[in-house]
Amino acid sequence: MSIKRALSVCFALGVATLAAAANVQFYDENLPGSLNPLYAESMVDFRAQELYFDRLYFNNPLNNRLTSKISKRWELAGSQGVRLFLNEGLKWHNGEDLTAADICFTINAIKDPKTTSVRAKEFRKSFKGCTVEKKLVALIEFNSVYYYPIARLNFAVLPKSEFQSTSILPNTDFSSRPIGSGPMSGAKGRQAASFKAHRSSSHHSPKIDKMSLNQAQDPRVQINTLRSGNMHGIISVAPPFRPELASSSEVVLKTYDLRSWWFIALNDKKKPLHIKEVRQALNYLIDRNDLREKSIGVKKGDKESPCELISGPFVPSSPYYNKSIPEVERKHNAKAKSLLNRAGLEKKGRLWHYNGEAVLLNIGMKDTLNKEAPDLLDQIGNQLGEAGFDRRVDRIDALEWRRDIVSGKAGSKYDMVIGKWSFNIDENVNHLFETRKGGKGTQNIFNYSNPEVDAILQEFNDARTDSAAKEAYYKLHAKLSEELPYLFLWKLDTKSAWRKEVRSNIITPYYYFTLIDQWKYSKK
Amino acid sequence: MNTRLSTYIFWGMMGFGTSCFSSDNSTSEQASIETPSTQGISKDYWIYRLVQAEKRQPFIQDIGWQNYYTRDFANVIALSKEESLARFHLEHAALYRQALLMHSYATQKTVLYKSLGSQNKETEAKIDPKTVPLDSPQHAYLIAIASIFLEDYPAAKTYFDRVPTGPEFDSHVAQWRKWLDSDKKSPPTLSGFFFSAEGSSINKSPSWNEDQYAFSMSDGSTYEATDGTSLWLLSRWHQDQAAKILAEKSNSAALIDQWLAPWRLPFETSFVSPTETKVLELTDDWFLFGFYLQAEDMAFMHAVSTDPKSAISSWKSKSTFAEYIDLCTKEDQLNAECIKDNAEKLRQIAEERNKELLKGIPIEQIDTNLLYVEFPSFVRFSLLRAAALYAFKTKQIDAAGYLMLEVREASGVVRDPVSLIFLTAYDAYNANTVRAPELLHEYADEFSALQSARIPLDFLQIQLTKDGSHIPTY
Amino acid sequence: MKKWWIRPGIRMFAAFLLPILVPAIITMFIWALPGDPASIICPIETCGLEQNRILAKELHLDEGMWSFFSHWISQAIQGDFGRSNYYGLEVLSFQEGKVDLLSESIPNTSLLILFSLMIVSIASMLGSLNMPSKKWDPVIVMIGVIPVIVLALISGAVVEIAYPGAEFPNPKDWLKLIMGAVTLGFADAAFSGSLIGFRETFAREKNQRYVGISILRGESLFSNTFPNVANGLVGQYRARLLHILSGSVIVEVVVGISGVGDLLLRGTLNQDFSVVLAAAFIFSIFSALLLFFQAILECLIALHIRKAPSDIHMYEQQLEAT
Amino acid sequence: MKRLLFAVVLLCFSSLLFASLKAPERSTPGSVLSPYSYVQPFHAESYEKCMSAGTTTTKSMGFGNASQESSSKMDPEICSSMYWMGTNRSGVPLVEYASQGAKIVLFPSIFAGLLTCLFAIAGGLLRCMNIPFVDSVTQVFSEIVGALPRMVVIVICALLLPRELRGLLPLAILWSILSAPTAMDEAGAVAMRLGGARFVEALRAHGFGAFRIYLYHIVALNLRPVVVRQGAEVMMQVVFLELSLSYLAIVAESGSLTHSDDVRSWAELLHMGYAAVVVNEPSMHALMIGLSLIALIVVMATSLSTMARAR
Repeated sequence: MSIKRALSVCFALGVATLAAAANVQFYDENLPGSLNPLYAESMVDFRAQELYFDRLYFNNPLNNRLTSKISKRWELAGSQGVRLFLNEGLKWHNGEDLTAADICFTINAIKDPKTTSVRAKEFRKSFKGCTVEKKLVALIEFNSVYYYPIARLNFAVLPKSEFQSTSILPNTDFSSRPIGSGPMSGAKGRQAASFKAHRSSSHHSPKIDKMSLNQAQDPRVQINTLRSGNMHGIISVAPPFRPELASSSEVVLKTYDLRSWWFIALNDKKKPLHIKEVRQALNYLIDRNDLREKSIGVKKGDKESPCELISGPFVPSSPYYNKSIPEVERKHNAKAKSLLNRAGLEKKGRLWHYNGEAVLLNIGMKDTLNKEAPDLLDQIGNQLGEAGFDRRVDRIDALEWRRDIVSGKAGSKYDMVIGKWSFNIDENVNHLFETRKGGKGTQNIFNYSNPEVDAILQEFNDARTDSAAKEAYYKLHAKLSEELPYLFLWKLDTKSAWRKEVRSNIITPYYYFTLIDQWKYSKK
Repeated sequence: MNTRLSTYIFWGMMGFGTSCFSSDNSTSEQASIETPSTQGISKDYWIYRLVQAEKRQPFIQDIGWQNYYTRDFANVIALSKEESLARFHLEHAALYRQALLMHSYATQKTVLYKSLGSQNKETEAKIDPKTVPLDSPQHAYLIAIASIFLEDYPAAKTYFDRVPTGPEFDSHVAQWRKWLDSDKKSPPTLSGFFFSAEGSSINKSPSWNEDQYAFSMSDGSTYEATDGTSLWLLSRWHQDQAAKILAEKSNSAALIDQWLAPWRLPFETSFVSPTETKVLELTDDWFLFGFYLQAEDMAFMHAVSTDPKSAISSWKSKSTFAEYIDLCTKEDQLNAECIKDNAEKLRQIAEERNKELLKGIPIEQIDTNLLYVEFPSFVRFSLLRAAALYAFKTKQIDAAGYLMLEVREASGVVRDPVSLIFLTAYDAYNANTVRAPELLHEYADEFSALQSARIPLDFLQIQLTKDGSHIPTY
Repeated sequence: MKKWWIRPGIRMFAAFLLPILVPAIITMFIWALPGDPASIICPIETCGLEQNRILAKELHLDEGMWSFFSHWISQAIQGDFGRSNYYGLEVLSFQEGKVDLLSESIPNTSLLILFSLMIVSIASMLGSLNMPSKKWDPVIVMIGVIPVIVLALISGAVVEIAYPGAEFPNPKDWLKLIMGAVTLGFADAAFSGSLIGFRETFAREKNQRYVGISILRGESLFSNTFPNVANGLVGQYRARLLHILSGSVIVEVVVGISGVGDLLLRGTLNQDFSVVLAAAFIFSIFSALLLFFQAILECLIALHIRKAPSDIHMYEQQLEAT
Repeated sequence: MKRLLFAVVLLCFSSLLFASLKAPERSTPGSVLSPYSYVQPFHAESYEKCMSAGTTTTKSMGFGNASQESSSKMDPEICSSMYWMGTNRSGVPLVEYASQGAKIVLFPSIFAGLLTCLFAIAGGLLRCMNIPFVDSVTQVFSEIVGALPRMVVIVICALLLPRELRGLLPLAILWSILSAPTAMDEAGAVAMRLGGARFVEALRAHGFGAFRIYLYHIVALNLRPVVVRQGAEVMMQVVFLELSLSYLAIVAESGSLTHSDDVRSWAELLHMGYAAVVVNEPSMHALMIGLSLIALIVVMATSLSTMARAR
């Protein structure tokens, strides 16, 4: 605490708002977990990293052209190689030059087996190697022929100077105070992540000086601080509050294209959930219409409703969505009852019993979902309660989700986990349902394993033609809606809200801040 | 006792807090945007005319319009009559043309994906129809059809040569060849193509044939495909219905041409000879909840689609759209941001004006949502749409895209399907499958043909992502 | 009769024991947790077995609780608390320009404590000067009974209204500190307690026989009473401080001051052990120092009293009273 | 005087007991579309509406967008509880918060209180027995335990405790242990003022039995005020502790530490009230209820201790 700060108190009272105006502040659902691109896990991470780092190539959201801030042109080098020619005068946030060496370092880091990132594993497949030909010329070689070679180069470039070796680990300083080449420099603090315009390089000229990412609070507080002009944006506005914002004159709602669907993962290791009939019965015992009306505020048959029920692991507009599988909209008590009886459960009093003891379900929900769908956890709990299942409900915070749920260690703790997955245009769901082994099924929550499903997923991987891929996932959809490792709930659109002072703010699908250079802040 | 005390303290604190610390949060007042100098333009917008309840009444009574308002487009055709029915038919015609445009672009991109991809994007793609590799010979037919609609006749011919002979194609190929070999001064006369108008009437759209081609691929999978021609025929059918209704009107030809002009397909330029652009005498059936504020704007958009270069200079003193687009154009570059601001400004003016017009009427007798919210926002979105189309016609792709993204945010009755399907066409043109599927899905129930129209787009998305490296995120 | 030095002696002893005991207990807790500590910090799924092992080695998590603890304490004494696994930062580092957690937090917390201490001291001064008159007691007591959480909530509200949003660095932080201090200073009978406590003590002492006598002797009241009550006062004072210290956890989190308390809570929430240990260690040091000073003072006073003419028995009683 | 205080204590206690008995086992979720969001207490209109719910009303305007506004039949009990304390944003009666909160705190706090009383008594008696060794041991214990910042210890334990053990009771016990030194000291001081061992001797001389001396003369007659006051205070503190911890959990967005996630604590009332103050949400009534519940506890505790003192 310096004297300067002490002094600032006196007049800051007056100028506080002016000071705030220079700084564009927005709410995201959480603080980013890791700012190291290789260890991005949540959407928050992706969005924040898009500001700190440059992806070598990215799709311009307007004309979809594969663009790069770093390479000025590329040419094919043989059938499996690409030669990149970088722009001059590129600088990292720390003032060092960005050269071909950094590009190759990043690729080597991705290839280094000691780099324990799941994301790196995915990229690893495609790269053979990288050689620095000149200071600003890099030759990248792939393992196979790609029709869109540069489309594989959508990874964030890392600075060689910041690492001792190519084996990059999580939880280093870098993951909270990254050095990137992106439009904004900054770090993750305890209450917020801060961003400062990075203008010292030729390839970025953001018009906004400062931004800060704050952790979303109670939706009411968010909405009101936004309307009062103390905050400038909310990344994801909960559906119940959208009408209010839509009618406000200072704020505009903007569509954020993100393909996300909600689910309840079932623990098929736990008795009696290991019986298929029981899972199917649960599927019939959830009244989805009621849920989405009470917790999201969407009535059945609303036009342009942000929430649509699903029967499989895809959003309804997806090419993979198998329309022949009907959605279960409401409760079907009779069906459920017969299924449960067939599975050998019997109802004593108001509770269902299996092998003589009452069934107890431990239900967990990702905490941040509660902002989007208030009380959803209790709603589902009560529906199961009425249906005759005793239950315990728990909120799952970001850390636990990252550490126990996604990594498949929740089996001992939970029997049902409510969550949501978000996708880019690539709606590949293999990691969710493949048997977890050898780098496969990295996000298989309850380590679901079913040879038939694995076979179908393999079929998808092997598919050479698009029609074959489509058929494979149609099959998958059908299979999963019968096997039910998940109870599929709905897809839910994401909408952002920004104050009108924030202008020409094009929201890039999925990555969000890609075109931040064009964003402006002006009262006019 | 204690509660009261603590609440006192509480309030004390609050007072303290607010009085000492709260710094006035001056909400950003929109500084006035420079308004155009030319004042000669008539501002006789439909939103002002229809503020009077008695003028609005016939429409409110009309069940067709009610359905249009609640956006049950499927019923609209069935329940409307006379001129409004003609308009709705024309809207359907326009919509299916956009769907077809999307279909053609998507087919082109997905069939030629592998060949386009390896090319350097900075330079224009060079494809040789003779040699370009195709997943299956049947693809040649699909791409041929697409090429026709995109007015690449030579390519179409070459592709037709590669189509294997077989029952499902022969008659279709023959019909198209016939037209290709003709002078193309008249629209193709086609039959079949999974389209039959039988059982349809002026109030009943023809039933759409969901399943079309299904040819088996080398790896045993079946490739379902749809024929763009069916969409063309459907669109034509709607156009003909409109023509039938308007038959006895003197200016029907001009009207239909003006209405469809912005939405025409590239290949129509071969046989459509545009009528000369003039301001038409029209009833409110043609404006209510529509694209244009007044007849001048309609004429201007017609001019834009026939001759974008001179359109502005000749119309900026008559049409509001032209006026504002001119205002926001500096050396032939449209400033999308400026359009956006002016559109908002225009909306505010309209809202004020409507309140002005209804002064003195007790508020509970006013449908405030309709007159103060929806009507004014039509002004905003009309301008945005017009500017977007203008930008597209003048090859300012990014500006067009930016404005279309604004248009997409429209909701309620303002959210018109035609321009949204136009957006999907725009995206397909850019081989972009992020937004389009969602939009197509949104209207698939209302316009069943869209369900099949999107098939090539689906394949395009699979192509783009098949060997992707993406992991689901939470 | 007990020896006068036993009590201070025991205090000293406790003072030295405390900073070792607290981390020790926490370490036991950590080992009691399900799943081995190493894979809580870096799960094998994401870190990979190899990394997990390396990490375990680095942090001495592999050779069991005792080796970990001994290693930790030896490092801690040199001011090295390891690195936070959640923030990815050094907990404390003395390098120039290197950002760490504690060097930001400790000043905030100490300022918070200091300010609130002022309030308490004012209260005790008033008390010892026998002000304000008894008729104000109900009000004072009423203020006293407000639990810290309620006041903290109000302070939080005041700050939020004054400067919504978060911007660093900004005047908000100072306002936060002040409001936080006010909260700690008044909540949970900090103010009222010390005021009334001091007043009572002095009042009781005044009525002692020896005071009357000495006043007759023409000595001043204060010089006579003070040495005897001093112990009691010191005891009370320390109790208050401790209370403030423990309250600071709540206040820092609710008002949003990035201090040690806040660090502690978030650290525990994220199972960020190095942070938890460090924060707890700091707290225990704090309170150990207090104990230590009290002991010293007691000794001084005792020695002083042995010179001064007074009733030993009386003094004994005073001791018990604390 | 004494009677009055007793009556007050009894009243407070019984009301808490009643509330916690009536408390629904699980929180009833509301609906974001609920027509009863933020019903103010004693709001007759919405009470009427609630009682007459189940009827449908149709309003039509403009382009025939006839909107059907129907609400399902409401249970009169819910309606009345709405009437008494109002509702939260999604139409859940606040009575539920109050009663469930009471249920959470009642038993643990009382238990902790009693435990502290025992500690105090022990402290007092030990002094009277005058065993130097025990004395110094207890002192070491009390010095160390007394020197721990309570909140720090509580927070750490609360969060490191495995999920299935989490709850208010263990924390309450811990808290009473932490506050034992003070209790013991005070009781000890009182015993000392009596004269400690000498006092016991004197009574012996009168030929009283040990039982009578310790339990009646010392504890019942002399230690009572201190013991009861300590007990009452700790009881109150435990309630506040629950409030604080739940509030911290809400602020830090973690699962609750003192109760399962499907019951609601009083802290949530305060948090709702916070929104009312900061972003003028119409939920001031929640704050008022929260504060008055706190007041209830305070009144109960204070009157309990004064009752014990009054002679």
